[in-house]
Amino acid sequence: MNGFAIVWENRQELFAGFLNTVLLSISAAVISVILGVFVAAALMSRGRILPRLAGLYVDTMRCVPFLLFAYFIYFGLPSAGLRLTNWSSGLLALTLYNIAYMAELLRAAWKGLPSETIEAGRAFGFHGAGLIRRIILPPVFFSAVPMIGNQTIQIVKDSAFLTIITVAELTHAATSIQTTYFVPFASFVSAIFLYWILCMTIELGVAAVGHVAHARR
Amino acid sequence: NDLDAVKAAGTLNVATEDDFHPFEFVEDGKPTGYDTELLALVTADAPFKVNQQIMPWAGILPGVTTGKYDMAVTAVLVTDERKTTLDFAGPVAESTTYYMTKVGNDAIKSASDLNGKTVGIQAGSAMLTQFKAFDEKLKADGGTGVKEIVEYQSYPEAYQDLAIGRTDAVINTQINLQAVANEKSDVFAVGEAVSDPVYIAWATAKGNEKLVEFMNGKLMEARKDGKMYELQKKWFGTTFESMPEAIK
Amino acid sequence: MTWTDVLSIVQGALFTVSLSLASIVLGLPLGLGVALIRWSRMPIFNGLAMAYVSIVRASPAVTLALLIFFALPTVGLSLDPISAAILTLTLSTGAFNAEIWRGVLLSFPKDQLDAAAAFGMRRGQRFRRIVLPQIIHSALPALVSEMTLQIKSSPAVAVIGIVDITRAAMRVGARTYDPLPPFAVALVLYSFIVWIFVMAQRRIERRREAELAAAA
Amino acid sequence: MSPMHAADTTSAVAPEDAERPVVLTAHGVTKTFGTNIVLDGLDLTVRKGETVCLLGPSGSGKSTFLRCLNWLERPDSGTILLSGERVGLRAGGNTPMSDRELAAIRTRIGMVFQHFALWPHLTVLQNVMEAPVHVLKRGREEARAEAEALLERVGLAEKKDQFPSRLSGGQKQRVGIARALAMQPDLLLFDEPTSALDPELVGEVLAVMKDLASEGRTMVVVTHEMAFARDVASRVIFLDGGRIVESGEPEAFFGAPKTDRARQFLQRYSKG
Amino acid sequence: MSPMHAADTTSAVAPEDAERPVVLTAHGVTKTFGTNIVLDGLDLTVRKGETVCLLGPSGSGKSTFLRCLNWLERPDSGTILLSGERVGLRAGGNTPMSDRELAAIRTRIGMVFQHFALWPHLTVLQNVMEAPVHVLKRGREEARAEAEALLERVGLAEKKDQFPSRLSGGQKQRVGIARALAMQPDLLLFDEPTSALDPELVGEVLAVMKDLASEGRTMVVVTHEMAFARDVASRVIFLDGGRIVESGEPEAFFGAPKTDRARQFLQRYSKG
Ligand SMILES: Nc1ncnc2c1ncn2[C@@H]1O[C@H](COP(=O)(O)OP(=O)(O)OP(=O)(O)O)[C@@H](O)[C@H]1O
Ligand SMILES: Nc1ncnc2c1ncn2[C@@H]1O[C@H](COP(=O)(O)OP(=O)(O)OP(=O)(O)O)[C@@H](O)[C@H]1O
Ligand SMILES: [Mg+2]
Ligand SMILES: [Mg+2]
Ligand SMILES: O=S(=O)([O-])[O-]
Repeated sequence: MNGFAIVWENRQELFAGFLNTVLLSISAAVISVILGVFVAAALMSRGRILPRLAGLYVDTMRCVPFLLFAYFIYFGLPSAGLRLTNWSSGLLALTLYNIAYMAELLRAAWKGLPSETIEAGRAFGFHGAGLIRRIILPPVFFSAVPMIGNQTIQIVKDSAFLTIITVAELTHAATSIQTTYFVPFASFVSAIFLYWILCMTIELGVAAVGHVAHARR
Repeated sequence: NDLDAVKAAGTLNVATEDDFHPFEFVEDGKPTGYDTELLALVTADAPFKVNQQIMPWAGILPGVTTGKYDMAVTAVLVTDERKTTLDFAGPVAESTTYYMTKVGNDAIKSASDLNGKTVGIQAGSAMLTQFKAFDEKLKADGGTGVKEIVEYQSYPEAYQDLAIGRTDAVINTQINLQAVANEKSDVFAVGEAVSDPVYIAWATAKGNEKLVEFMNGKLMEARKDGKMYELQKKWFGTTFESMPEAIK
Repeated sequence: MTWTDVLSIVQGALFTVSLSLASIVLGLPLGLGVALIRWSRMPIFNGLAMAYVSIVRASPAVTLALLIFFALPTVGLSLDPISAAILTLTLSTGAFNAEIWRGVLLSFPKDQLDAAAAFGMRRGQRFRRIVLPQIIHSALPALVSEMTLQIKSSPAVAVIGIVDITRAAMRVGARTYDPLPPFAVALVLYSFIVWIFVMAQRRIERRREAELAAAA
Repeated sequence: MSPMHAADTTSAVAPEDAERPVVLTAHGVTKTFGTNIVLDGLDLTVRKGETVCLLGPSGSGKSTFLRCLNWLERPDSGTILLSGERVGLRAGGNTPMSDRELAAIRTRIGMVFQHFALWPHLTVLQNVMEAPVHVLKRGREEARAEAEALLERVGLAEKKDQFPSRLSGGQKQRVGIARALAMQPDLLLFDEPTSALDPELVGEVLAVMKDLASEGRTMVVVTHEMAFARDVASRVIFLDGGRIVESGEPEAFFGAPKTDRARQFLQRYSKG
Repeated sequence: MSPMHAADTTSAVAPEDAERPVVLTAHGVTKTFGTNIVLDGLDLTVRKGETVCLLGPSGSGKSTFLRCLNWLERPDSGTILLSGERVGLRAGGNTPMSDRELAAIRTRIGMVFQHFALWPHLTVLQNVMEAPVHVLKRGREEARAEAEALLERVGLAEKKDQFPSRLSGGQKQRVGIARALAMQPDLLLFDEPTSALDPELVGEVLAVMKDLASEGRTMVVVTHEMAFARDVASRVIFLDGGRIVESGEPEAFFGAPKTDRARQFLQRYSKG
């Protein structure tokens, strides 16, 4: 039988995997951007200890390979008494790992913000969290959106590694179909196609936000 | 002409998995295990050299179906689905699918106790297909069926999860499970069969009749002079002497 | 886990490092070339470059490796595992590099280019003498980030039979039925390799900052 | 009134003005960057309704001084009082104010920036409403009505829903002024509000500023626009090398500068 | 001489000048961005030794026109001739020049930019030597000697090994001028060379430009410096909405502008 026909027969498994990939990567992206803001704020803060601690976290994550990181979250944490399902371990690993990358790129955008914009905020009586939330973050977001999109694509690809901890995402589904029926190419080409659709959607989203941002630059 | 091509090239390209203990695995950087030693045995006086590529299971299938490798010299379980896309040489082992639990798990005393339990199996494997059939049987017998089947890319992770307690049982061939349980007798214990016996054989892409024929001959020789059974004894602790001559 | 096991993982590390280095060295100019094609908007090539970047960025490296190693022979290009692995990693990192180079090219000050054109420099000269010496510095942080990600994604090529760090560790785990210790060793090795790159970046940045401070 | 007043070298105001309440007092303000002494003990008193223009060559410390007044730059020593209250340091001791205290006192000092420093993610109207609503916690509707009135006043009512990037420099700066006025501050600070503008657009901003001066706002203006200083300032202060070299009424300063340095400076501007 | 000369509306030069060779001819230059007609059929003839000043309100097309002269902007129609040779299009037909041909003709037109556009990775001396050595292929030593002489001339000999970031705006622009002179061009183009400078630094750049004018260089200068135009221009051209509205000798233009638009424009500049 034609490989693609077999894949089509098993489309439900493939779509279920795709749905998992979408859910995992989008929630990981959203959560890591939100928490990345806090880490970026810590990186930019004036204290002695806080920025170093945050920097240590960011550089550690940048040095650790995601596959092994996910492995340790899933298999290592239980020995420390914390047991999570495969799905929540996967999400936790993706999130913890990408908070660091998001924080680093938000920091770059933050540093690139004209100091006068922030100063104007201070001069008008903004301070602390209000200053960050109302004056700093919106333009930081607008300028960081392309990089956030880029990193979200990386998250999508990292999510493929979660197959090792049994998360039934897209690569998992494709592998499962290929080894059951011996149709490697049809199943991988189908997977790439679905990945590509997801990445294109992300790129289009970035372009749309970029459009909004353009009016304000 | 497939065999002729191999002879003309002077090399038989085979692919062998690297983490399926005791059938095939890597020790000190060298491939070893039952299939590897059997391959060396049957090709000792062959009219070609053997080029053995060691790689993960996920890479072997594409390699064989595209003809990059002439044969998968690795433990492939023979199933009906696979027979439609692959040809098999004569059987090299017999396998029955079993479950394995943690030592002292009193909740699972027999195969029917798997009702309502969580089990781990390799994704896309023949064992998975067999176990799904077994699950249907459990339900047909009035049980609830298993609670969940967790699919792993490879078995080390499945054993790890069993040890941690995320799953109640792992499903695999008896040979594999026995090897694990021997190695870690304080952790794991092999339970009962959950399938009828099936054969394990080396696979080629469709259209390699002559190569299959050649291998069948060599394998039969190894059975006749008892060398194959010696290897089975060495690696599995048992022998399979009533296997057919060829896979039909 | 024995010392021989540790040694086998270290051997895997040598593979990881050499494959990564090879693809980094090849991927930098590849990405730059693709970015230049897009920058100069060469009619047909621009579309091809866009398709390459879009599709390869979306493909998990494992899948890409399988396609290159097993599908290319059907069109008559048969590669050994090492070449296929280098090609896979190069194509993949090249696509990401192309976006990075394109980003810095787009933000290159237009009036400097105008000045170069007004002084009679031809296209190649403008790029070589004016643009390149400057964008190398602005692209560095993103390029190094990409290098770290690409080193870390190199386990993907194990699927075509390359024994890198991760695969070596898995083999040990498969034999001993105790994967955590070899994985811990692997984690340390990876972190060390990537750390060298991150540190090198920080060093270059600091040196450059000092230079700029001296010149400002 | 502060006891330092007697030492104030810049209080040569006309007699009738001496009655007006003092809005701002700066005393002995010094600031060093590395080894570079940028402000060298500056004193300044500004009374309600005055427009004080700070002039001086590039690098003389004008911006730094202005930024010290609302503590955007922290002086090394010296005191700043806004209507008698300490800015930056807590009353009595030398403990620095907390972020919150500093923010509270800054709401009473409006500032207009050289490069506008509008918030790019907000529309013109939102820029003007932002601080009144989110800092002063005024009601949104009340703040909107006031913001619209102010935009009307600077001639930008019909631009209120545009983003700053769509405006010309002159329009941006008028928004910057409306934004500062919306805080109803006791004192307005301007740092070269027209020097980033195309020559043609300078006029529209200066016109608004003249208007503010004539309605009796208290303003400190750093500027290179000599004609504006001559016409509008109630007092001119000439800085050089971080010190006040000369100060006085504009007629006197421009007509017959007392110091060589000021004369030289004014000459450079007249040729060109 | 080109046959279009007869149609040139801007050739009202003094009789004795009519003898001098024509360096630049622009004829019927039009340029549209989207639906915006930015240049609407401009003609210009510049003779050797002339200093032509282009004036006009913001957005009137001055920069666009200047950039069309060396084909940095490609006009939609019209011809540009440099000493009788076509710029941008091949002689005869309408085929665009190749990169190489364009580069060759551009070496004969020097350009000075509003924001300096120095190459920041090169030192001052290297900035000046870059194009002579790598474009004109002059010998390195010869180019260095000439570059040093030029830097001496603009008063920057002792800054030659600094990077541009270390210089003030006025110094940067003088390097920009030296860089243009190093090509020994037939024609020099200036686009608002002083408008990005602090008021104090404008003088030093204008002084160098006056010098160039008086030694008989051929220059086209876009500027907002009315005093400079009045003193130095041999001819003033006033653009508005992409058309030449008025042109003539500076005394006439500044003394008694003929058109309302020019009068209005000059008025805006004279008030503060
Ligand atoms: N953050 C800083 N770090 C180091 N030096 C600084 C800093 N800010 C200003 N300076 C220096 O302080 C001096 C005064 O600067 P300031 O900006 O106050 O001058 P200014 O009178 O406003 O000049 P201009 O007219 O050019 O704006 C200058 O020598 C400047 O280089
Ligand atoms: N690349 C471009 N794309 C679209 N419109 C442009 C472009 N360059 C210039 N314009 C438009 O062309 C018109 C003329 O611009 P130009 O820069 O030539 O004016 P100018 O006379 O030099 O003004 P200024 O004094 O502000 O420099 C303006 O309306 C401008 O918005
Ligand atoms: Mg200043
Ligand atoms: Mg212009
Ligand atoms: O059957 S395949 O083409 O997918 O190998």
